[in-house]
Amino acid sequence: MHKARTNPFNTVGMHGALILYTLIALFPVFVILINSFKARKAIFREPLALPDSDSFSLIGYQTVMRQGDFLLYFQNSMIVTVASLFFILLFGAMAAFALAEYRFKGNLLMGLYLALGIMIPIRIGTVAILEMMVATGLVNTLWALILVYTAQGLPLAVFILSEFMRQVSDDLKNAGRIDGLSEYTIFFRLVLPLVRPALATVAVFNMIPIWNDLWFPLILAPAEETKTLTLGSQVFIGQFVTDWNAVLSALSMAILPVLILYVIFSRQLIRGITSGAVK
Amino acid sequence: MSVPRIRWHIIVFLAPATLVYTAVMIFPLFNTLRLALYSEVAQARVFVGLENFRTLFFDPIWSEQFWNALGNNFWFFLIHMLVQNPIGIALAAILSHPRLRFAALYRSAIFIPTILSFVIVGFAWKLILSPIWGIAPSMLDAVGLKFLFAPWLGKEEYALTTLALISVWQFVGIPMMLIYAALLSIPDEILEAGEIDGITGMSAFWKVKLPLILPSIGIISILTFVGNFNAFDLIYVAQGALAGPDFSTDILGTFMYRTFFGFQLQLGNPHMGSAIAGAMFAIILVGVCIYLFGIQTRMRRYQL
Amino acid sequence: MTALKLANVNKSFGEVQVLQDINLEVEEGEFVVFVGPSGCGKSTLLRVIAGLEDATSGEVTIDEQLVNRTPPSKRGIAMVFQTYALYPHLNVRGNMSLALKQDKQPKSVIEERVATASRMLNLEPYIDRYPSELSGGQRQRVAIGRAIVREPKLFLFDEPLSNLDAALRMNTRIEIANLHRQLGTSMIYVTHDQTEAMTLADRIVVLRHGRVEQIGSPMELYNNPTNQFVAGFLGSPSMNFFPASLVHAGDDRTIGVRPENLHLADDGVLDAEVSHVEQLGADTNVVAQIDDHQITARLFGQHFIEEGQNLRFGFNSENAYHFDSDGLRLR
Amino acid sequence: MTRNSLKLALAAMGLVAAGAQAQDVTLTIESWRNDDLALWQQEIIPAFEAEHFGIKVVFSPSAPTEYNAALNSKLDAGSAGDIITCRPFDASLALFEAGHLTDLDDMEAMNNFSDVAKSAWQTDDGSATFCVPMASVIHGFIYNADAFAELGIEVPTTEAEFFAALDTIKEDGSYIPMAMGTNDQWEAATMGYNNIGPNYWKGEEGRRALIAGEQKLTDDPWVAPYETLARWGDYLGDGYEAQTYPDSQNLFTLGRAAIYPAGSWEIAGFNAQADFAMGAFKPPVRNAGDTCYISDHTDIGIGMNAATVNPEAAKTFLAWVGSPEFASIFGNALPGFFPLSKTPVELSDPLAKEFVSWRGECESTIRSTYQILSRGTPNLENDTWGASVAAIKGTSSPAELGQRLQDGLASWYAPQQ
Repeated sequence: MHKARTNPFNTVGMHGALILYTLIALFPVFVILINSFKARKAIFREPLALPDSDSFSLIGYQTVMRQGDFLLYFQNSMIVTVASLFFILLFGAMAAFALAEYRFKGNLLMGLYLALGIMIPIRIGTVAILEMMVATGLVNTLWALILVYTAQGLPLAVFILSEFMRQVSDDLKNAGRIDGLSEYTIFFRLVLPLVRPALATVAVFNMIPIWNDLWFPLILAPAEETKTLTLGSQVFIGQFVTDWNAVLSALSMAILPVLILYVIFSRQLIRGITSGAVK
Repeated sequence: MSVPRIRWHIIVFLAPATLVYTAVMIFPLFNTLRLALYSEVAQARVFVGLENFRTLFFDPIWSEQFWNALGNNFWFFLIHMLVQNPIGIALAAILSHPRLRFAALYRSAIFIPTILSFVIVGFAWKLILSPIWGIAPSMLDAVGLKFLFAPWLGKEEYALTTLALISVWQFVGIPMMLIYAALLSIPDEILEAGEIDGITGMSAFWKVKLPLILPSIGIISILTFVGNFNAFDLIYVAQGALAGPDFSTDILGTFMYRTFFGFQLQLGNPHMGSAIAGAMFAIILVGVCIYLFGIQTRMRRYQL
Repeated sequence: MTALKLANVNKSFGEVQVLQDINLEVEEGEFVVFVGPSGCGKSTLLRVIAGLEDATSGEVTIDEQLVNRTPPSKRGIAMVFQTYALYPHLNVRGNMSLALKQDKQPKSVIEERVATASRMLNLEPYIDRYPSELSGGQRQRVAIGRAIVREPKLFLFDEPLSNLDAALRMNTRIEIANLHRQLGTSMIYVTHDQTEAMTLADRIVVLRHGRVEQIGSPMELYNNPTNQFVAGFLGSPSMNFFPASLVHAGDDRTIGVRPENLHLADDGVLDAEVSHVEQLGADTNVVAQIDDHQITARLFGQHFIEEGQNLRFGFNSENAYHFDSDGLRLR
Repeated sequence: MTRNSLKLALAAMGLVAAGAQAQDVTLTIESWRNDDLALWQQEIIPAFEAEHFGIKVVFSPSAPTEYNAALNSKLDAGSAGDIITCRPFDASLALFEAGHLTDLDDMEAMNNFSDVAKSAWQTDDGSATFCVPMASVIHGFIYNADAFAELGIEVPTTEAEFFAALDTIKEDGSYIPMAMGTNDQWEAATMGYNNIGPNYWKGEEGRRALIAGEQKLTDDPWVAPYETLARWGDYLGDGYEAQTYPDSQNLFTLGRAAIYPAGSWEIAGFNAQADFAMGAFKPPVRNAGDTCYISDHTDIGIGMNAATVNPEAAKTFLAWVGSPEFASIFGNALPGFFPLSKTPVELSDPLAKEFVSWRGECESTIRSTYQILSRGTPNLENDTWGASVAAIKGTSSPAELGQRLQDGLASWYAPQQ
């Protein structure tokens, strides 16, 4: 019965196209990873060869580990990313719920206001942000970064989440109201669990720029104790000397954690993105 | 007549997001954009109205750079629209095939570039395309196409297109995921109805699926637009703030950064920088409005 | 004792006026059905009663208490939703007991009420299942059970049967009727299905464009509609309307005759060409054309009539209703 | 997670607070020299702290490309470090004029430096000096000595010899004659135009004449270097248009190129990475017997954040940076960065010695665009980058380039109008 509908030629064609694109997608990552394990000469002699007993070298990783406290940098990045995501999701979902659920004066205006931030690069507000952080004593604390990333992530989060919140059954929320649940309980107990996939989508979209950002760590929290991993690895892309072993190793080390975070969220992401289908 | 009561919970729900967003984003942004109306004369800030914008648009020194950057920006956007989105749609169409095996695997692999940082992307592609390191030339050589190779990132005529394609490579996962979701949300009954009417394979895609996912394509287009006109990092990482060769890869983002913060011996000029940022904001706002009021409202949405 | 009183209730969303000047009293133990085409405001009215929407103006009184400012959970009502709205993360027991827990009822009371309700609704075997593990009919019964345990003064049903298939719909309809008899509580039931309205209601409220068209017992409305809309809305197949000029030249009124009141008569005033015949076994529905007017006749028993045949129909004048050009009944 | 970061935040604030109250004063240095991080941490700071109890120093560099933007933002907001590493000329002058840097004229250590050395960090009228000069860099060419020996090439001293050597290398084919790319643009200007240019415009004489408006960028001394640069394109590696700065460094240190147009700052890195013998030659003169000119560019200074809460400690540190002791540590730890102190420093690195020896043979000057001329819009330095690239690629003729630069400069610089 399936035979009548699937053309074997098509199947081969589809897999062919996908495999081709997958190769294109992964190739550069592959190049970086294999070369991070090679000695300097081998990187240049045979960039595409896998490291063998001759060319294998951990010198890059050793340099990186020696140069800074990468475990601390990693911890800082982790704290900043996870805390920012937490606040983006919590605050964003709350605001999205208010916009999606309640009819009130200025609802539309509020929605537009919250979306404005998507249109201007936050970088140009740097000086004002920095002044504020200095005034509040938050400079060189991870809080400064968490606040900025939270603000930066909110517009898209509100935008996406309110779309999803509208899909949550009105009857369910009303049933809760009639059963005496407060608006807060309805939000936290009924609605949030149902939009979990959407939360994952927002998390993935926001996680990447936060983890990878170089600018705000540099400006707001450049102290050794608060350095993030991306800022830490920037040390190796220097002005006059470029230690490629170290650069490649640092980049490889920076890829892994995002990859892991992505894997954690990705099941939910797919469900989130596709849940429009089930309603 | 009942006086409407204050619904405190709405305020509670909105307050945290609004406060953080207003304090850390809107306030600093507008505080900066305000600078566009001032100029610095002898260490003092002087209100000059729209003078900076006049300079930006009409003084040849500035306007040449501005129009160049704007033109490049449109080309950058066009490539994304013509390459990124069709590829994303095509991949999604294949992935959404109901009996495809390993779909999850492909999907994750293709999404991986999207999660990489610009530093990694810029670095990796510069290595691969480098005529010195020789990955791209030797790979072309292997298939007998060596003559096609050129130092793409270094040639005025190719550099911007090359960078746009790298950016496409990085972000193709986003349209793919969104379209994939839209395709999955088309009920099977509709496709089966088509099948019975003899609409299968490619024609099913063109005649049934595509019209139904048009709203998603619209959203992707506007996200691409906003993203592209705010783009900065990839070009900065790959070509530096001067967006070489000879400003051929200069887009509004790099132009703004260079002007606002200064570069090398060029001192930062927050006033002109803010003027450029203001112009960028206006362009994006106009684009978004055209979409919202011109296209989105006219686009037919089908109840699925 | 009145269970519910609505006085001059108005509701508008921005410019759009959804409910206009609604007045209604529901007696203790009465079963009232709101009926009307979609968009007539019947669901909104129910939600105003429940407190899910605030009335723009007017008074809502439940059990002699003015409840305009009372949150839904304190109004002494329970509601059954069209989509059941079961909490997906709670099992059947949890769904039924949540409201009581929220109300800080003692454990023993909660257990007893849940047990009674589940016995009543034959839900005992499923008490530990989650909504996703239940069939549509079972979910509907859980939704009703969730309403029962609260022992409300007023039950509200929002099109509770429209997601069920035909057979189940009839069964559940009977169950609801039984439930009403057992509990003796006032119920308000919203539907667009006139059969449900006729079979369940003590009184029917017909709504159109946010206004009450007529209130009365099913038979009152059936026999004595105040206007053409109500006359056409109740009864199936619905009432035939044709210009009186077909009967008396120069008469500009509209005549309405129910299908069962049309009979075959050689001297009948209506000369029509049969376009379609429905054999139902006990009855035969004949659809026929008079010029561009279509009429339906319901004939008792089995008749063998061919399409294309010309027939003459007659009716007794006491069975004819007359309406003016605004649709108002002329007596 | 949140609690953790709260703790960290408190700890970080605690550190700041402790710095302000406790007897130990902590000085933070802002710098773009992140390559030197290890050097500061392991040699310079310990040497200072050993002599000065109660002052702790933290070297906190950022990436060179972001340094100006990051520093300016931090200074404006008041969160910058106590000690500021100074770019030469206008970038630092702007900071001084905005009140971010302290006038250091009254510091005794300033007497250890010549007027030329100080000129990079002075107001135009020389009335205030705001950074202690740290180092200069010298331009020239580094070559692969093994390759030269193998091909039998003599070290060139004139342009004719220089191009003859390049031709020999090219004919042989086993080495890329010269390692330079135009992708990053600045090498073409810094290691190209400003490397060979002083021989054309006679160093300081031409540079000052340009500032005074007596010469124009369309004059032969300023256009001719572009004509020479235009000949370089033939000797650069395949696809040099996309070759980046690190690419060039790697090409040379891996032994694939014979000549590297250089600045002395490369020495430390090249010593570590190349496994062949290297030599250096100064920019070849146009005709044998001509006076030679070199670019001995004042590159790094160090100054004090006017807003520092520890001015005394900061001045103590700056005085130490101005001392011969520091010059000796710094010069030897970073061969290729030549201390500007009047007291000569004994250098041990042979390449560095070679570079510094040219000071005795040739007239020194600094890069032509750095003083005053890059103050306006369009920026002459940035334009020179583009022009040098265009010259090498041959996309514009030298005369056109000169005209374009002159027009740009004249548009805002009164003496040239």
